[in-house]
This record gives sequence, structure tokens and C-alpha cells, in this order.
Amino acid sequence: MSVARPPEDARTEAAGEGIGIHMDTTVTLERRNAALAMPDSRVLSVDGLSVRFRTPERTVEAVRNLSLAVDRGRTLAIVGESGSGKSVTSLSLMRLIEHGGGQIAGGSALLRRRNGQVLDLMQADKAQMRAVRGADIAMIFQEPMTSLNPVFTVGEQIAESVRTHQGKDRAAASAEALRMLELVRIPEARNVLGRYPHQLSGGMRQRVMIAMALSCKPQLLIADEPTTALDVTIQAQILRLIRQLQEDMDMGVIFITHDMGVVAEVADRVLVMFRGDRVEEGTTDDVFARPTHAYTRALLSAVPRLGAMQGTDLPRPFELLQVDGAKAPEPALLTDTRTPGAAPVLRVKNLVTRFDLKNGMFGKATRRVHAVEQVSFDLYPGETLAVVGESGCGKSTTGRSLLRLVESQGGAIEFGGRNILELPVNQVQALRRDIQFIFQDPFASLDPRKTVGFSLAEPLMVHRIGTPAEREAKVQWLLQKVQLPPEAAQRHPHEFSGGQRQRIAIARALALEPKVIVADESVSALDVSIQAQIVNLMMQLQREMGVAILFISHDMAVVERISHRVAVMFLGQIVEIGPRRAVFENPQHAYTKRLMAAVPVADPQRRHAKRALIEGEIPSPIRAVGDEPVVQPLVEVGPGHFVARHPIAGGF
Amino acid sequence: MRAVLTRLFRRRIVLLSAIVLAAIVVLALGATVFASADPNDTAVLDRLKAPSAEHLLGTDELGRDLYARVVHGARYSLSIAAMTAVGAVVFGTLVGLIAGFFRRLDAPIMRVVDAMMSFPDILLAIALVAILGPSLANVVLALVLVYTPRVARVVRASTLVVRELLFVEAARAIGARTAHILWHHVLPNLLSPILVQGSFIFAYAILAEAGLSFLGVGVPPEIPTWGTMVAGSQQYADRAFWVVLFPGLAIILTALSLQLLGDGVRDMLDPKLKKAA
Amino acid sequence: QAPRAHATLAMVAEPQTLDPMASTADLVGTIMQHVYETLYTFDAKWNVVPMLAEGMPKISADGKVYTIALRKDVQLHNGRALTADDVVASLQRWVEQAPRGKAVGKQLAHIQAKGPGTVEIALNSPYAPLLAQLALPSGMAAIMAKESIATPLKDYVGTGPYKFKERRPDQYLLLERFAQYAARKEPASGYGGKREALIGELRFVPVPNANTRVEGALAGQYDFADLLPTEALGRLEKAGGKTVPVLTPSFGFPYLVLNTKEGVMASQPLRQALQTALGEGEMLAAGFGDTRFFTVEGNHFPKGSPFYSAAGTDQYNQRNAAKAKELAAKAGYKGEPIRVLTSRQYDFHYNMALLMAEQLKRAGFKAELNVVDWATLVQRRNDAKLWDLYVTHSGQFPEPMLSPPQLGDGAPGWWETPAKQAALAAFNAETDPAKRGALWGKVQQLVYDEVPYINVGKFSGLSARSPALDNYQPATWPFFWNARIK
Amino acid sequence: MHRFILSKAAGMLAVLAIVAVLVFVLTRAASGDPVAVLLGEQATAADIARVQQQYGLDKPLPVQFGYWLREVLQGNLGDSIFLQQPVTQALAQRAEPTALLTLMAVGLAALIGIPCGIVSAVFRGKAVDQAFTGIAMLGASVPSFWLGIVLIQIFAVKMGWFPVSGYGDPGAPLAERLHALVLPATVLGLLNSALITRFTRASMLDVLGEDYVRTARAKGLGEGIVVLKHALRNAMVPIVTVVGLTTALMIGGAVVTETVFGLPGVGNLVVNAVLRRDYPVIQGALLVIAAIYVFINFAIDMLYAVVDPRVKV
Ligand SMILES: Nc1ncnc2c1ncn2[C@@H]1O[C@H](COP(=O)(O)OP(=O)(O)OP(=O)(O)O)[C@@H](O)[C@H]1O
Ligand SMILES: Nc1ncnc2c1ncn2[C@@H]1O[C@H](COP(=O)(O)OP(=O)(O)OP(=O)(O)O)[C@@H](O)[C@H]1O
Ligand SMILES: [Mg+2]
Ligand SMILES: [Mg+2]
Repeated sequence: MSVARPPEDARTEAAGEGIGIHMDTTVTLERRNAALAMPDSRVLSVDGLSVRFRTPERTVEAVRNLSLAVDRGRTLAIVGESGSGKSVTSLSLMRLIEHGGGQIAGGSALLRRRNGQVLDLMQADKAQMRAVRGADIAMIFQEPMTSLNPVFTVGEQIAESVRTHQGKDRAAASAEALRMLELVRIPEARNVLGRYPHQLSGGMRQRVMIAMALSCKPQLLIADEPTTALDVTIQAQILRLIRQLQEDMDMGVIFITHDMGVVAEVADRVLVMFRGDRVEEGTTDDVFARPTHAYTRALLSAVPRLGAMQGTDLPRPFELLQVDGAKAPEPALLTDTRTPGAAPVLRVKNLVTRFDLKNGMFGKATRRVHAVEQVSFDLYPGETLAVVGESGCGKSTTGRSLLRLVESQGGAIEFGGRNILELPVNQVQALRRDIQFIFQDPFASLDPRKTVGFSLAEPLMVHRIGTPAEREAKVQWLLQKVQLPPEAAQRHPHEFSGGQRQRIAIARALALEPKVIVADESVSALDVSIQAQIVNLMMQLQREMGVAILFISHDMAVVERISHRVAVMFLGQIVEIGPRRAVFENPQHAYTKRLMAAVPVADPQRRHAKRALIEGEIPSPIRAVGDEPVVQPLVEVGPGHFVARHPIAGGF
Repeated sequence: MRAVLTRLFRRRIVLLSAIVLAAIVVLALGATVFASADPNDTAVLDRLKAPSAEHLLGTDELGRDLYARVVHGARYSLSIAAMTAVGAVVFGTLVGLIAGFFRRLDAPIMRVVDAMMSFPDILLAIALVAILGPSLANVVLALVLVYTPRVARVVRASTLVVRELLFVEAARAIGARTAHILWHHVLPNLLSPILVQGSFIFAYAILAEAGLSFLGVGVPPEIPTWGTMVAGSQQYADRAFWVVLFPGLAIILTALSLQLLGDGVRDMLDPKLKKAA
Repeated sequence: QAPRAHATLAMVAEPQTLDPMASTADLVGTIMQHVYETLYTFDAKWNVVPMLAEGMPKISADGKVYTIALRKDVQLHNGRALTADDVVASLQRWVEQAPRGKAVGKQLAHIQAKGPGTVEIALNSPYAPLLAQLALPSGMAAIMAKESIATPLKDYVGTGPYKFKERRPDQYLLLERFAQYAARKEPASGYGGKREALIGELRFVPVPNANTRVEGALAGQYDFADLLPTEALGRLEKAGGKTVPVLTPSFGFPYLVLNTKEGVMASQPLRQALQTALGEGEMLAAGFGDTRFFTVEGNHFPKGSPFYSAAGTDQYNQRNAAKAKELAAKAGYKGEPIRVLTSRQYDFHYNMALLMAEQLKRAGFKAELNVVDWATLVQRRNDAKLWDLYVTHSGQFPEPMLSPPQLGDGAPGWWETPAKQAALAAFNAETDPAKRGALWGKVQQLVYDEVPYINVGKFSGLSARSPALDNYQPATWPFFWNARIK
Repeated sequence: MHRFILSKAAGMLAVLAIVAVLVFVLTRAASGDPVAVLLGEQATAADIARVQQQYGLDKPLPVQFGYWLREVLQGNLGDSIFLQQPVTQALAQRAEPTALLTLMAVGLAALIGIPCGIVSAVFRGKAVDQAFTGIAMLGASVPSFWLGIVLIQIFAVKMGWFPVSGYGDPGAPLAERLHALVLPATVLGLLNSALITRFTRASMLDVLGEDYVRTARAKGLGEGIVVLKHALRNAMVPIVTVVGLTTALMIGGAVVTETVFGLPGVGNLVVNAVLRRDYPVIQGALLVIAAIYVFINFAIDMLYAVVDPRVKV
């Protein structure tokens, strides 16, 4: 390492610890010496880290002067809204940010390696970084679906890491991979070793990611939103797993998330980021109990807490705190948006939707997915009916069936006195005017090449409503409704944040003033503060326009907030349906109970409350052709509260 | 519009290609002004003269002024190439789009496409020209027929992907008809592969025309094209390098600029890149 | 190092067929003349000399009956001796099937064997070109073993110094030395005299790309490379011992055929006007470039030939646009398009056509070039409705009746006038070579007057041989007997 | 599996049927006459008519088609008018040079195109990317006859390393035949590498942005392994497609190169047949080419499954 640095490169003492603006890109000797005296228990000590992205048009300061420390065996949670720089921070520590076009503008990150040596990651050369990555620091990424290489077996992907860092031969590495898979409690690990990622469920993939990350027993594990994409039940399993492995290996963990519930569950310390800055840091208990920064308070207020609605019947908007500390305008008084005695807008009777699985070689269906089995429900004007259940239970398919976006095999969907399933195609197109769908992924459901203005006007265009000028006016009105600036019409989807995109999607659904909106996981991908805003927005719009909403979600806390009634789906069937209060306060079906239990609670005090966790995977809705599932009739257990009587215990 | 241009020409090389291409087009449009000599005027005694003040780029084997031929040739070569590229792209896109989007039509259409693709280009060309007579339009028609299946294949493959994207379903969910979806959502998202194909076909068409003309199934001889110049004069290249060099340079320069410009356009149209780059 | 036992000969294409009677294409004759022989052939001075015939025929006083004695020692490739029956069967086939033979067939009364070694050919009327027709390697009156005769021909059993060995289309055609070949005793001269296969194997390889033939010659890959672009001469000369250019003077002549039957060119005055407009010298220059490769002369036969004549040559190479315009106006030309059929099969056809079109334009004609591929051209020219003029060429043959076909009957152009009949009847009936020369002058004059076709001039052929190929004699149809590999 | 093969075979038959009809209609609709070409300059219309009769070319087209179809269904592709051999034999003789040339050329094209495409993608927008774009376009706009002659002049005439033309002497051993294919394969390889370069580049660019590439880096793998193992394997599907397509098109489409180098390939056969209107050869060869083409497409489909486990055949 170079000792004699040119003076202009030297960082001035005045820059101090974590404050002050550091313009230079290197670390002084003094600082390094100070850092070398890092306490033994400390794994990572980041100081004054700044990262920026330079584009021809502008420079983005993604992270400014960030300092943090992680101790052995401890977990530091980094929270903050989307785009606050959490991922950039973690990628910078791995020095992967350069591959994404980022630039480390300053700061140091001292890492204590396994051999005790202390290395400044920001100064390390390529070879050193390669040795560090995967061995001393490992990382789990947000997207288990895309973070594994689809063309290699999971065994190979884990073993590769082992071979790279431990110099083991193929057989030994493979044995180690097997051991790791067992460690992360993958059932039939030996079998899974030879499988490809697409043959595994999301939860299993994330466990593979963890196995891969931990295969070399790193000093530091960075988990960037490792559970965001997963179901609550799987999430709970994964969180517990990380926690346990951390204890076993005595690692330091940086846990990035925007879910305060998860934070409360896992973290020892919390660091709150806001637009690239660290705004608050402290022990988890402290931060939850006594948030000092306005943003932290706003964040906490937006966290949906299961049980917060106990004792109420009607949905209630979130009370939002503004970042500047002022209280949000008082939500309008709670009124029931439903008209008592009104006829249902939509009646679904015994809906059946199945997908044939073509067995490639034979091209003949031998198995089929029973995505929706004998589902019946009514939807009333002004009502929000939530459909909850785990991934793959058929929620989206139910929604898509309503618009005939998929072909259903049986049942009836009555809308305006007509059975949608029997209408000719052109009438279905006309009918879609009255039932609108908000897709799960706001980014993917907006054409990236069309301006927002086009996307908003498109429904009108398609149904030949209004003149271009009128449509433009309508677009402006819609933008205003969802609180976006008028000039948003000229921009493309990628120029918006996730929350804004979701608002665009909602505005688009409202353009035709439909009678029914199917909102498919419309808020699941958003961070809490945005999520709260969107939920409030939807409730407000329902109040103003009286639409019926079919709210599809797996987030029980949000569902509790927004819905009048709740339907719980399991394996394509509705196992429990009833008024929200009844279902939440008095769940009858075993599966409903389990779902409730798995929700993380944003309260560090309750962290270690014992919860019944189910190991393993959810049973599969795929069956051989001809093997029809049994559908249990629903039994009324309270007013409007129906439950299927399943001999269900064996199912899990 | 200005913003679009700024973004397009952010890379200097793209700007340069645009300038070169524009210059060639201007040259082609104003051929009679820029090169007053008749490109078909023969002067056997002046054959294969080296470039000089009188003949800027020299003369060919019949003593025709190469400068005049290259400049006038620009008009024809560019129109042949452009019409072929546009024709093949339009038809190929249409066919590929339909095959890719409508499962039922996929197999029958693709079988015809396969059949056409396994046809050697020159057989198609000879047959067509023989049936319809040699003319610039028929050469273009033949070339379009040759390249349409290739575009169709690529477009179909991409359509199969785009068809499954969520925003297509989203469009269907608002009640959009198929034509609307194809035009507004599928097509714009196929631009990138189409552009690559288009710029390659452009370059290939210039050369393919030469091959056809050389077999006597190309454009009539009074039409000077770059391809014919290169192909027809190659045997004199040892003695007079310029007969091949200058038309050859013209081809390469055009093709290269077009490709680079195509790259630029593609980058510009790619919203993801707009953000990251 | 032992001398190679083979020679690699780069030819312009894959032969259309190996049946020497089926096609008049030069390439077929060039190759198959090694396998098959004719009764007569030409010596270096283009005199007809005997080949399979013992000597010159006995011609009856009325000039109608030819009695031809055959050589006795001639062996067929299948190991049998040649008999008169073979000759009769072969000639029979020739007059029935070969395009040239059919022309002769019209004059024929009968062909008969007169004993095992003698053949009799009887004519309806005296026909002077008979022996030349029998001698020509193109559309050859090839003598083949009787039992091998079939259509299409499958076995190539001839009497030549080489016998057929193997053919791989587009790759090679192998002829091997025929050990039992019985040569004539006379010294070799032209195609005549003693033939001797000194190279064990002849490998004819098709190299269709002219530039490739040049490069192959320069690289020393070929012992012989046929028909090279004239532009290559400079490089061949500078090749430094790897290759030797071979120039064949008066190799052939390009000519333009006019449609006398239908369309604008059916008018004789207009044909003359067109002839006036043409500058044949310029056209030759366009076609062949270097002056060493062409001769601008209106006499259809070169000086030294018995058929040399200046008759009508004042009409040649006039390039008089003004006069042509005037003549055309007189002939009632109203700007109808003149459809010129040409192809790019041969560069010089195309280049000459281009130049001619320019010349015609200058004289106020509206020339319309129809460039088609060769297969289309040879088909279209048989349809009088489709063209007014086409460009082609022919080898320079010793006997006028051998080429162009327009001198015969039924060839495209359909020149059919009483004057032609009379002039040619007189010419063909005369068997005395000295008198025939004068009679040809009349025919030539007639061609210039009636303009059924226009002889553009003479060009030389350029080929190349390796220095190793010894004693190669330049010829219109290159042959490789008597040549050896050093 | 049976069903799969059956459906592929049905597709292949459909293609062949379309080709059969199309080729027949097109060749007959085109002007030109094999007999006029065969007989040469001196033939008269009467001669031509007689020989046409001999080959059955005077019959009405549907009759000719029916006759031909009957023969084809019995596995007989007829006899060439010019080559004096059965079409099947003519094709069999071209199979080796064509196959070897195609393999070598495609191999070379891939060997050049894929690495260049990868480098271009990795260094997107840098000088080397632009240089490769330039070279690729050069490859797309250089006429093959010209490149062929240039290579001949340098490596055959000047250096004397390779023969100028031909496919080895008669009876040459395989090594000599391969040697004769080096230059033509180079020409074809260079020219076709352009498209492969561009495809590889585009495909790699897509993949390099994927999350799993980042994962691979996060594991501490070297950049080489990340790009060549993790990214490339995923980018392979479009690359395999374009390489396969190149192969298929080269079978009948390497005409110019085959002519320049005097190679007895299928392209040469077809084009000569087309130029001389050797109908039986055109028809037979096109059927075979179409069959090969369909087969290559089929092979590409199978290859997908090899490079990408998500793809099910
Ligand atoms: N490659 C890039 N080029 C330009 N800007 C980038 C790039 N990657 C990230 N940024 C910007 O850096 C900022 C921080 O992004 P980062 O990904 O760290 O957010 P995050 O906190 O992880 O958000 P999320 O919760 O959505 O994952 C954002 O403003 C983002 O737009
Ligand atoms: N087009 C399709 N073809 C085959 N199977 C399908 C298809 N669409 C959905 N499925 C299957 O149907 C089942 C139900 O899917 P669905 O998308 O409705 O689940 P979900 O409850 O919305 O799950 P998530 O919470 O993950 O969105 C799943 O097993 C899924 O794999
Ligand atoms: Mg992130
Ligand atoms: Mg879903």
C-alpha cells in the first residue's frame, strides 16, 4: 500500500467523523491508522461513504457521506423509502456499484477479514475485491427469481462459490453445497442439488441464495430486501433461518428492507436513510420507541399493524405524517361507501379456471393447474372485497378470469345481468370498460415506450370516447386525482418512482369510470409510506366514485385496513369469506389462522413471541388430468361469515 | 423534437454518421447538379483513365466518368436499398407479427416462410424478372421477397416474447382490440431487432442488386448502381483500382453510417438506456 | 523429380454435355476432340486433311458421291477395331441429331458402308462444305463405337488419343492416355497429322470465374487456363516464369443478328441505316480493350484465307450518325424502339451492346437494351416477336458455311431472300476452292447490302499455359495431344 | 416424443410441399430454355423442339408436375439434363464439399463473431466497440467475390499457401481437400461473422444487465468467468439461432464464393442449374435444401434445450 500520498489527496482532519462534506476520494493515513484500531468485535466500519452516478445530463448523488458500523453477531437494518440509496450502499460495499455505472466519490469502508487483516474496501484492487466477495462479504439480493443463473443447477452455483474461495475440488465442493442446502433446510436437498432455479419455488430459491451466500462462512452478510418478494409464511421462515445461521456463524449482518415489521423482527440496530442521507441511527428499540427524525416518524406511522383495526367494521385510511413533521390533512370522516340493500354489481358462481400443462415432448396435457376451483362470491357497489392467500393460490387468476383475460372452464360471472363467460369477444371488449384491472407490477403493466399521457388516454381512445382535446382534459383531471403534476403526461413510466407508477396505473383504471376495479397486489411492491398513500388514495376514490374494489393481496395488515369483506383463498378455493372484522378477529379456518400468525409485527418488543411456523412448501395446485380436487361446501359460522370444513391438518 | 435530436446526437459518432448519410442523400438528390457529366457517356479511348482534374475519380472500362457514375449511382443504389429495406421490413414485420401473435396462424405462415427461406435468392430473382421483365421495381420486388422471410422470422420470435408481456395484457384489460394492441404496444417494442435487420438488409441489398444485374436479371444497364460498378469492373481492378475502390467506398460508407445511426436511434428509443447511460 | 503424369487444364465452365453431337458449344468440342475423332480435320493452314479417313475422298465427277476409305489400324477404346459400320452409324446419328449434321442431312442422299473399310456418302446436289462440316470439332461428326451409340449418350467410346475416365461435374473431368492409339504417320500440323498422348492424364477442371483462372495461372496451379480476360495480359507477361500467355489471333468474331422477319428491323433500308450508324472499331475497343486483341476489318475472313474479300467493306465501321439519320428517315423510321437482346454471359457482348446503344442513340435511334441471362437469351432469340437485334459471337472457322448459322436455314433472324438462296447455292455447289473464294465475295457483298447480320470484326483469344506444358500449339479448340509436361 | 417427431415431420412435409409447388411454378414461369442452352449456338428452333420432346418438356405443365411428383414420391429425383447423371448422385457428390465448407465457415464466423460481439458488449460505447461495429459493417458491405479474389492474390498467388481454386486433385486425401477449403471458408466466415457479431453483442447486452450476473460478481468470480460462463451461456439462445440460420442459408447460398473458388458445392450446382434451367436439378436440389433447412431449424430447437434448461422441446 502506498504510504506517501500527494498532499492534495490527503483528507483534512477537519472533515471529522461522518459529518462534513468530503470532496476527495481517498483516505488518509491517520484515518486508516485509526481504523486499524477498530474494535475486535467490529466487522465493518464505513465512514463518509459517498456514491454518485454521472450521466451526460446530470449527476445523481445517490449516497452522501454515510457512516455505519456492524459488529460480529449483530444485525444492522437499513431502512428507507425506495430510492433512498439502500441498494447503492450495499453494492458499494461489494464494489459492484462500478459495474452499474456508479462512482465511489469518497469515504472508506474497513472490513475485518477472516484472517484478522483489516482492508479498506474502497481502496482495494480488483484481485483483493474478488477474494473478499463471496468469502468475507456475501450478499443476498432482493429478487430470488432473477438473481440465480437460470442455466446452471443450483448445486453448481453453490459449489462454484466454494471452489472459488476454498480451493476445494469438484467432489468436495459439491458435498459442501449439499451440506449448505441442508443447512438452509431445503427438503430433499440431494435431489434439489441437480435442479435448475426455474424448477424451484421462490422461497426455495431464496434459500439457495442464502446457502450460496453463506457457503464460505462470511464475516459479513448483506441481505438486500431478501424477503420482499416472498409470501408472509415463507418470509417468516427465511427470517428465522437467517437469524439462526447468524448465531451459528457469528456473522455481522446488514439487513436492508423497507418493511418495518421485518426490522422489528430481526435488527439490533437500525439506520434510517432518506434520499441518500443517514437521518437516524440507533438501537431498534430506541428507534421504534423514540424516533427523532421526522422521516422516521412518518415511516413508522405508515406501517400497517395487524390488529390496529380491532373493534371496527369500516375501513380506515392511514394517518400519515408528512416528512416535514406536519400532520397530513385530516382524512374525511368515515362513512360507509356501501349502499345498504343494493344488488351486487358482480356475482361469481362456481368459477373454475384451470391451465393445462403441456408435457413438452408429447405436446399433450397430462397435468393441469387447478388455479381456481368453484369460487363463488358477490361484490357490492362501493365495497372492497379483499382476496388473500399465498402466492399461487389463484388470486390473480380469479381476477383475470373476471375480465376473461384467461379462459375459464366453468361457472358464471354475472355482470349487468349478463354472463361474461358467454359473451362474444367483441362484447367482452366493450364490457371491459366497466371492469378495470390494476396489475400487480405497475412497471411491467405500462408500456415503457408510451408516455404516461398516452397510457392514460388509451382507454378512452380504445372505447372511442371524447375528442382528443377532451381526452387531454381527462388525462389532466386523472393526474390531478392521483396527485401527479400535469407535466407527468409527457414523461415515460421509467421516469417515475414505483409509487408514482402505481398511481398512474390507478388513474388509468379510473379513466373509464368503471363500476368494478380489480386491484391485483397493487401495493405489495411499494414501500410503506407510499403504500399507505396509495391505500388512502384508493379509499378516497371509492368514496368519491363509489366503485367496487376487488382487492387482491397477501398482506394481511393492509387488507385489514382497506377491506369491508375478506375472502381467504387456498389452493384455488375460497376457504373462508366474511366481513373483515369477523375474519380477522375470529378466524375459523386453520389456514386463515396460519396466515395471520406469519405476519411480522412492527414492534421490537414482540420479536421473540413464539409463533407456529410451518416448514416446507405449500402444497401444489397441479394435479394429474382427471384427478379432480374435492371442494368442500362453505358453512355459515356467523352473519355473512362462511368457512370451508376441511380435514386440513394433513394438507400442511 | 429538439430534445430527441440532442439525445440522438449525444454520441459524436452518431452525429457524424448522420452528416455523412445526409451528404450522400443530398448528393443523390442533386446528382444532375453535382455531376453534370452523363454517367452513361462512353468514350472508349478514355477507358480506365486514372483520377485527374477532368475525371475526378477516373473512368471505367468504357471510358465513362466514374465520378458521375458514383454520384448518379447514389440515387439508384440508395433507392433500391432503401425500398428493399423498407419493403422487407414492412412485409416481414407484418407477417412475423401475425404469425407471432395469432397462435393459429403461426404454423401455416411459418411453413411458407421456411419454404421461401430455403429458396436461393437468385432463383427467385430470375423467375420474377423473367416473369415481370427487368426493371428497377422488379429488382426491388425480388429482393423484398428474398429478405421478407428473414425479417419475418426475427419479428415473430420477438413478438412471441412481447406478446406475453404484462402491458399487452393490460391493454387487453382496458378493452383494446387486437389491431390497437399490435400497432400501439407490440410494434413499438420490436423496433430494436427490426432496426438491426433493416440496416443489414440495406447493406446487403446494394450488393445483391449487383449480383442480379450481373446475371442479367437486374436493373436495366442504363441505370448506374454502385453494386453493378463494383461487380462489373472487378476484373479491371488490378489495372485501375479506382473502378472498384470508389463505388466500393460509397457502399461501405453508406452502410456503416446507416448502421451507426441505427444504433443511435435504437439507443435513443430504448427508455432504459435513456435512464442509465 | 519425376515429371507429372497429368496436366491440369482450367476451362471456362462445366461442359453442357459430353455428347459431342448434342451441342455446338466450343467447350464440348474442345474436350471431346481428345476422345473422339472425325474422318477429316484441319491442318495448321485450315486445309482439310484426313484423320480417320485413309486419305482425301474420291469424289464422283458430278461432285455428288464421296467414297471414303478408312484407316485400317484404328482401335476403338473398347478394344475393337474401327469398321465402316461404326462410321455409318455415327454419321447417321450426326445428321439426325446434331444441329450441324442436320444442315448437312438436307443435302444427303445416303450414307453407306461399302465393305468393312469404306464409306460412301451420296449427296442430292454438290455441296462443297461437306468435308469442312465433317472436320469441325464443334457439333462434331464424331466417330463412335456403334454399340455405344445411345441417346442420351452414356459411354464415350471413341478412337482418340485419350479415353474417358471419370467425370465429377463442377469438379473435374479426367481423360486418360489411350495406349492402343494408332497415330497417323504424317507430321503433326494443326489438328491434323500425328497425334500422340504424351501426358498420362488430362484433367479438365471448370473454373468459371475468369479472375480465378487468371490467378490460378499466375500461381502456377494450372498447366493451361482457357479464355482469360484481355485485361490480364499485363500481369501474365510479368508473371516471371510461372505462366506464359498464349495469344490466338483471329480467334473469333462478334456479330449482331438482326430480325429480318418481324419488327422494325424487318425493313432492309433501316437495317442499312443502322449499319451506317455503327462504329465497329469503337465497339471492339469497348469489348476487348487492348488493340492487340482485336482487328478492325470488314473482310469476314482474314488475309491469307481463300475467302478473303473486300467486297462491301466500305459499309463497315462508318460511324456516320448524320447519314444514318438521313437513311433512317428515308426508311420511314419513326423512333420505334430497337430491342437489343444481350446478356452478361460474356463481358464483351455486354460492353459492345452498351457502346452500340450509345452510337445508335447518337444517330437518332431509340435503342432499348434488354439484358437477360443467357438461358433466356438463347430461348428468346428463337421467337421473332421478342427482339430486333441480338449480340453474339462465333469462332473464326475456315469454311464460311460453318458460321454464322444465319447463312444456313431457319436460324434466328430468319434471313430468307431470293438473293441469299442464289448466292449461297452457287457458293455451295462449287467444289473448286479457288473459285469458291470469288463466290464468297458475292455472299459477303450481299450480307453488307441486306444486313441480316453484322460482323463486328475479329478478336484474339488469350489463354495461358504453364512453362512446364511443352509443345502446346495455340488453337481455336485447344488440344493437348503432342504436348508434354516437362 | 412420437407426437413431437410427428408434428415436426408434418411441418417438414408441409415445407417440402410448398417448396415443390413453388419451385415448379417459378422455374417454369421464368423464361429460358434448357434445350436451347444445351444445343448451343447453331441449333435451330426445330432442333430445339425435337429435343424438348425427348425430355418431355413439351407436355402441359400439370402433366409434367404430376409425372415429377410421382417419381419424387418414389425417391427418384430424375436425371440432370446437363450433367448426365441422376440428380441424387449429383447432390451426393456435392454433399461433402458443401458440408465441410459450411462447417468450417460457420465455425470461423462463430469463432470471430462471438468473441467480437462479447468484447463489444462488455465495452459498449468504447473505441473497441465502435471499431468492431465498423469491421462488422465492412463485412456486410464487402462483396464476397472481391474479398475472395483479394485473399487468393495474397495467400494463394503471392504466398502460395493455398490452392487458388478447386477441391483438391482427383483422389486427394481429406487433408488436401480441407486445405483447399481454407480460403473459401475464410471468405464466408469473415462475411458472416458480421451478423453474428451484432447479434452476440445485442444478446450479451441484454444479459449483462441481469441480476444473476451481479450475483456472479458478488460471489467473487473473476470478470472472465462472469462474462464467459454466467452471461454467455444465457445469451446463447439468440446466438445459436443466428448461427443456425447462417448455416442453413449457407447450404445453398454460398454461390458466389463457390464460383470464385471453383468448388463443386450445392450452391454452385443450384445456380448453374438455374442459369441453364436444368429443371430436374433445380427441383431436386431445392427439395433437399429445404429438407436440410427444416432439419437445421429442428436442430436449433433441440440445441435451445441444451443451452437453456428452461426451454422444453
Ligand atoms: N445505475 C444507476 N444510474 C443512475 N442512478 C442510479 C442507478 N442506480 C441507482 N440510481 C439512483 O440512486 C438512488 C438510490 O438507489 P437505490 O437503488 O440505492 O435505492 P433503494 O434505496 O435500494 O430503493 P429500493 O427500495 O427501491 O430498492 C436512486 O435515486 C436511483 O435512481
Ligand atoms: N398461464 C398460466 N399457465 C399455467 N399455469 C398458470 C398460468 N397462470 C397461472 N398459473 C398457475 O396458476 C396458479 C395460480 O396462479 P395465480 O397467478 O392466480 O396466483 P396468485 O395467487 O396470484 O399468486 P401470487 O401471489 O404469486 O401472484 C399458480 O400455480 C400458477 O402457477
Ligand atoms: Mg434497492
Ligand atoms: Mg398474483
